[in-house]
Amino acid sequence: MSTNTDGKFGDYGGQYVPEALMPAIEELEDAYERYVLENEDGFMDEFRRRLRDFGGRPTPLQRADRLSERYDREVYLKREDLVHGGAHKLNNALGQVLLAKYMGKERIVAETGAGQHGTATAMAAAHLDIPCEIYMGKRDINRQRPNVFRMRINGAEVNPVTVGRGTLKEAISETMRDWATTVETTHYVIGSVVGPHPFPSMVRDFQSVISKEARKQSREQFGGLPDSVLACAGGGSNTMGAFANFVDDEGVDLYAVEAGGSSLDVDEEKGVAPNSASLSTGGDGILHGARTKLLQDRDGQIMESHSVSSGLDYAGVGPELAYLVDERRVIPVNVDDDAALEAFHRLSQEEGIIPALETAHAFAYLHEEYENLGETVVVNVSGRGDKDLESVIEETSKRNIPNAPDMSMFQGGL
Amino acid sequence: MSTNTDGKFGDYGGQYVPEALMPAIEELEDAYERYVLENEDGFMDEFRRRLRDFGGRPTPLQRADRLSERYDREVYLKREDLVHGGAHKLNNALGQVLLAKYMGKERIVAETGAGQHGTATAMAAAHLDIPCEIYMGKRDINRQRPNVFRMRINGAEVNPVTVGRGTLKEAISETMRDWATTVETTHYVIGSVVGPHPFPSMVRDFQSVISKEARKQSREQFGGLPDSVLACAGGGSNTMGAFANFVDDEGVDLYAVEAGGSSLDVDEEKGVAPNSASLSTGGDGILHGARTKLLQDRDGQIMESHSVSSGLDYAGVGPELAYLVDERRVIPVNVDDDAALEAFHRLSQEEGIIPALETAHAFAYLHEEYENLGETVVVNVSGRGDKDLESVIEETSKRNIPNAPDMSMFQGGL
Amino acid sequence: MSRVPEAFEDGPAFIPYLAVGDPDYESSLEYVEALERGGADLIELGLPFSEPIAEGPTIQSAVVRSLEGGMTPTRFFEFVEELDVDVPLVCMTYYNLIYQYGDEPGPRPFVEKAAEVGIDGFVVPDLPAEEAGPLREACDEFDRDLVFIVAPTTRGERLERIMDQVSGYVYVQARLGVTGAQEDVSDQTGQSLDRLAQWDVPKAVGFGIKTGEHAANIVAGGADGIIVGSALVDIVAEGHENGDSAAEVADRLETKARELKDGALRGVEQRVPHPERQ
Amino acid sequence: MSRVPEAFEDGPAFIPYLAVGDPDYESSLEYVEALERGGADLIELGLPFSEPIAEGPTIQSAVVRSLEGGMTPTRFFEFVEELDVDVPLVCMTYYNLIYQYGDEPGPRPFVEKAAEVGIDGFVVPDLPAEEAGPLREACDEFDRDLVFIVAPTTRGERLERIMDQVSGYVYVQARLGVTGAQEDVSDQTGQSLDRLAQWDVPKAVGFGIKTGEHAANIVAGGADGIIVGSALVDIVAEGHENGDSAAEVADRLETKARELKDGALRGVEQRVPHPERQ
Ligand SMILES: Cc1ncc(COP(=O)(O)O)c(C=O)c1O
Ligand SMILES: Cc1ncc(COP(=O)(O)O)c(C=O)c1O
Repeated sequence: MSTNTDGKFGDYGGQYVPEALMPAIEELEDAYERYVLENEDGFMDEFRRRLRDFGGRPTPLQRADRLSERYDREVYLKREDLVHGGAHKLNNALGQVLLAKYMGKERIVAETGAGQHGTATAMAAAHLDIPCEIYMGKRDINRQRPNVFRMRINGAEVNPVTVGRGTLKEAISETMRDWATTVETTHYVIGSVVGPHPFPSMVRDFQSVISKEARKQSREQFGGLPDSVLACAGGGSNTMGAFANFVDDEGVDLYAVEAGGSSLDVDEEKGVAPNSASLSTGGDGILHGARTKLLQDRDGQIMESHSVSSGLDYAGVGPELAYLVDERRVIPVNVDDDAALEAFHRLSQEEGIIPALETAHAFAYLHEEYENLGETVVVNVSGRGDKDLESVIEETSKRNIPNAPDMSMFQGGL
Repeated sequence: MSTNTDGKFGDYGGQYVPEALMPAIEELEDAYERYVLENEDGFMDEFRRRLRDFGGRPTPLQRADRLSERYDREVYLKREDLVHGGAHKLNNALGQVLLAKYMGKERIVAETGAGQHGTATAMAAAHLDIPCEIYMGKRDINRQRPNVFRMRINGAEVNPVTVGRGTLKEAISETMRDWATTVETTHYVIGSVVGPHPFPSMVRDFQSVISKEARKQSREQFGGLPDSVLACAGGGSNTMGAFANFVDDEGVDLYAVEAGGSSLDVDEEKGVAPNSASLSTGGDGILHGARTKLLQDRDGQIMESHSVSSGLDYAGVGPELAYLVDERRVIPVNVDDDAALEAFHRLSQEEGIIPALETAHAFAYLHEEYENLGETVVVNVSGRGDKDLESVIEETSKRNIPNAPDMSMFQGGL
Repeated sequence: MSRVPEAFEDGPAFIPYLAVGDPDYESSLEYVEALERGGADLIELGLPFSEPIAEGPTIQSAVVRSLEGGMTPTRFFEFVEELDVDVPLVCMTYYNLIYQYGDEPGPRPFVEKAAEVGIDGFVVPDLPAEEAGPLREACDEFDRDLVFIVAPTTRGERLERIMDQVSGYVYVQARLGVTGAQEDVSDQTGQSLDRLAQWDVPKAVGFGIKTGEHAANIVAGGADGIIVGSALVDIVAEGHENGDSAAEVADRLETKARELKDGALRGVEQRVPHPERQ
Repeated sequence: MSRVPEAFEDGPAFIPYLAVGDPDYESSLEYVEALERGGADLIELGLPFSEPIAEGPTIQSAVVRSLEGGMTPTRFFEFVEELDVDVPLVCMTYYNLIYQYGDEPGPRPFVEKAAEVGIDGFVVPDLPAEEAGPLREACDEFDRDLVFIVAPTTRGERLERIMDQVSGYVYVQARLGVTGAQEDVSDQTGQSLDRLAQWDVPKAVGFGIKTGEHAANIVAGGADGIIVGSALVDIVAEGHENGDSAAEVADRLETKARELKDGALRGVEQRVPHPERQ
């Protein structure tokens, strides 16, 4: 894993933030270097201990018997859905909230889209006894009420963001505004490998426990390394976490599976991309503090993205991932909403694991391209699908998904 | 752990079932002895491997920092909420579904109350590729729709039981009827340490992994054994699982925390006990295949039980637990609905763990009686509370729970 | 003395079942009496238990109606005392009600009281032979019969253990599953009767018998009696739903009883000699 | 040549901000012209970006209105060409719009075009000094100014790095947070001005100034100019909501501008000699 302390990944990355934030960002850079990279005061030891005892790590690397049979190759699942809270998100949230404590901060803010990062942050903040406020787009609040409720139950404040379309993009902007006002006492727990340096590197480091474990488990369980690793990419934190320790293993192909949404075409007029495939289709630009690949119109206005899974519904992507794609180390691919829903039902029925809709994208790609993925494939199960039940009912009933169970009794919702 | 092969725990236990079931039960006894007790064909090895890779075991024994401080003693949490599916229930479901495969059965039936055992069984059945039907009371179906949906998503059929009040008791009866019709091809995966022998012993053995791990982790983490172990008791499977390996350790006090519901008084006229405290208040009787402690009226009719948590809402309890209570090895206690809700909010806010409402009962007892529990207390976190969000909104808004967050935005449900 | 053997003295016994108190105490008295008029040789009186795990939907609903009407063991015994029939009576119920009755734990007080009001025997679907010791003892003390159910799956040692304890008659379960009327009669019956041939106790076949023709077939196949429950409870349920008078329903029950009894009698004539049975 | 220095030649500069195209292109032209009539010495023209992370709710809403009205960089340049004002103009926008404009990547085409239509300088809130190299170069090439924002938290090395690159004026952020009118003016301003005293570049203070009195206080405290955005955008928003005519709104803007300009002038008289500043 490359540790970049200059915050650049090729031309990507950097620190494109309002001046008011720069001191906080410099303070964070310093803390990142000391605590995370140098384990000062035993920070990383405490982090690892809490990840184990509170978070439930290590997560298994499970052979998926039926998928292995179906695709006639060895399919392994890295079970991040078993992490406390139900997704890989806690790896990062716990790390950052703990770091905030080491830095002497008194308050946590965070943005959330699907609510997974928000719930993870709220859990970590409750666990470590620090007040926490979560910004969430109004529209996402309506799409993900159980997660909103979980945050409230964990004692966090949830602040609705009403500007614009009311999704993740707006929530990030709003959290940056809060942070700009409160930098001295507050740490902003960003939810993915995005934002200004040191966030992309730091979040990657916290998430890289995924591939650290998976690499070791691969050796133990099948005596080698996988031929390919698949992970869905929204901001890219689970992707980077699942890839980081394999980047130097040239024989391991790394696939970042993005949300193809309903189409890869964009509507420039309306400023809408009906997908979230910034690695596959986006261009170089600056958003939320970093230079990276983005969904933007000709002028540079950020487009509204779309995905059936709110957690992938973001117009940007982590700068390191953009770099690794340009370097041809990571292969950007995408699958559409329908394929993701089908894969959701397939994994649920055949393996007894209900994946997050985000995660389902990785399995949809496996389904479409298994022949080209080699003998042994690791798929990162970034989260569980309990949060998605409402969406699945709604989205499945809109479509003709051949392998969906009869859901007429759920028409109209849960 | 005592292994009883005669199916009796003192006068409790036995096999009070229709004759049509007896051959199946004898077949099961035989399979239990061979596969579970003697590890024939490596059954237990495979079971343990799948518990690890699919189920996510071992689960952590986590020191609860803030509860330890609050109660001025060492409080440890056995994190069964991190098991795949969100509760200890999978330990048993996976064991029994695997056993059904070893026995050459072609079909699984199971009952469910809260839906936790049903979802665990549906997951295990999908994982092991065997058709599965779940019986669930109509009323519970309405109370626990997300769990119903999860079962359907995992490919299970869910059969509504409309007889009587439509809760767990009726669902068990109905599942027994199905089994009586289909014994030759079907295994009945019972959801707790109840029913005819060998179920109580077998389910205990599958669940005893909880205390096996906890005992080892106690020695590793604090160099000794806890002074007391607390677990909520419905049918008693998590209780027996958490206690089994401590039963011979005389210095360890074992507390079975039952649902005190709204009151310990019963309404004989209506045949209703507004609680589920069969160990604390019930009498000796025969229900669902075993002699045990029950909530019954003077005549022996089974009472409708009640608890804010559907998973504890059962008029019976495992015969071994009844026996251990009579032997004074296990201390039966109970807490009421209000205390459980308060404890739910407390654990969520202070430890960042949203417990199942069932589990919250154990924490309510800790809150009330911590002074008498010794220096080191282990509480079994039998499950997570995601399934309970609707109930918590409804039940919290009916009451004055001092530590509940403001939930006005959730009035009317999620 | 139990009067159960009388039922099997003159040819095949027709044994109807009703849940006592379904849909109410008074009607239920009329219905049971109608069964006797229709030719019943022995009547099984169901004492409703809240968890009837061996019953199908028909009898479950009867149980619910009866319990909602206030039926209890005490009322059941009053019912039996008040009942004006002359045939032997067997009480069918679940073990917990037997176990809880009276001041001392165990089945003795229930059996004593039952004997006193004129019950001749018991069928207890959730009491297997292994657990039946105390009830068997009480039955012996009060000279009552204890009927056991034998399932199509009951073989070998289990069968012997049951046949060691059974008295009055053996209840041959015609097929797997729970009670409930069926469109046809299972061929598992013949095999079950074959297995029981060596024991000298009347074999009454039940579970699913619905018509006179079923009855004839079963008796022709070698049964000493037929037990019919759900087909009769269906008539009670229908009458209840339609708001028919108790007298009308009683008439229908009597008619149905006669059909079944006649069928049973016809069955005797259709019997073919069977090499393995004497 | 950039005309920015002219704004600071005759006493304190009053620098109003409006989002171009808010609520529509035509009204917006009138509003900017009204500001000049009200006494503006330099005008900051906001080119709306979809993710205005440094703006508070007032300016966010202006951005939304403008974008919904079809504002784009191309339209913005047309606007500036069409605009009939005589004071220096500074374009305030986010870096992505600057970076994407034109055929080649990087800021040069944007700056070239801006220079051509009469923009004298730029403020880019999300472009820190560390990343400003390419834009600084383009500004040098086309003789434009590059204004930087200095926050209350900006100290030491960072401050030096910024002051190395700044030209035209330095935008002194009066308090932490985002743009938006405030009830009072922060005392962080004085400290910030103190820190900047050693650099010979005009210091214009912004963030939260709302009234003539604020303006006077700030100038009295040593500022060379005041920047006012939200208080003016509020007037546009209110007029828009009430359906007032553009002329009415323009009048109000002019009046408000005059109040602020007058305040600034009053502030000069209230200046007390300060030992540390010359
Ligand atoms: C389960 C799950 N997977 C994936 C993602 C995508 O985020 P990232 O790409 O940053 O891992 C999310 C975001 O909410 C998520 O909840
Ligand atoms: C989380 C949880 N805990 C406890 C129970 C109670 O069951 P038992 O006492 O059998 O463990 C249930 C049953 O559904 C449950 O879901």
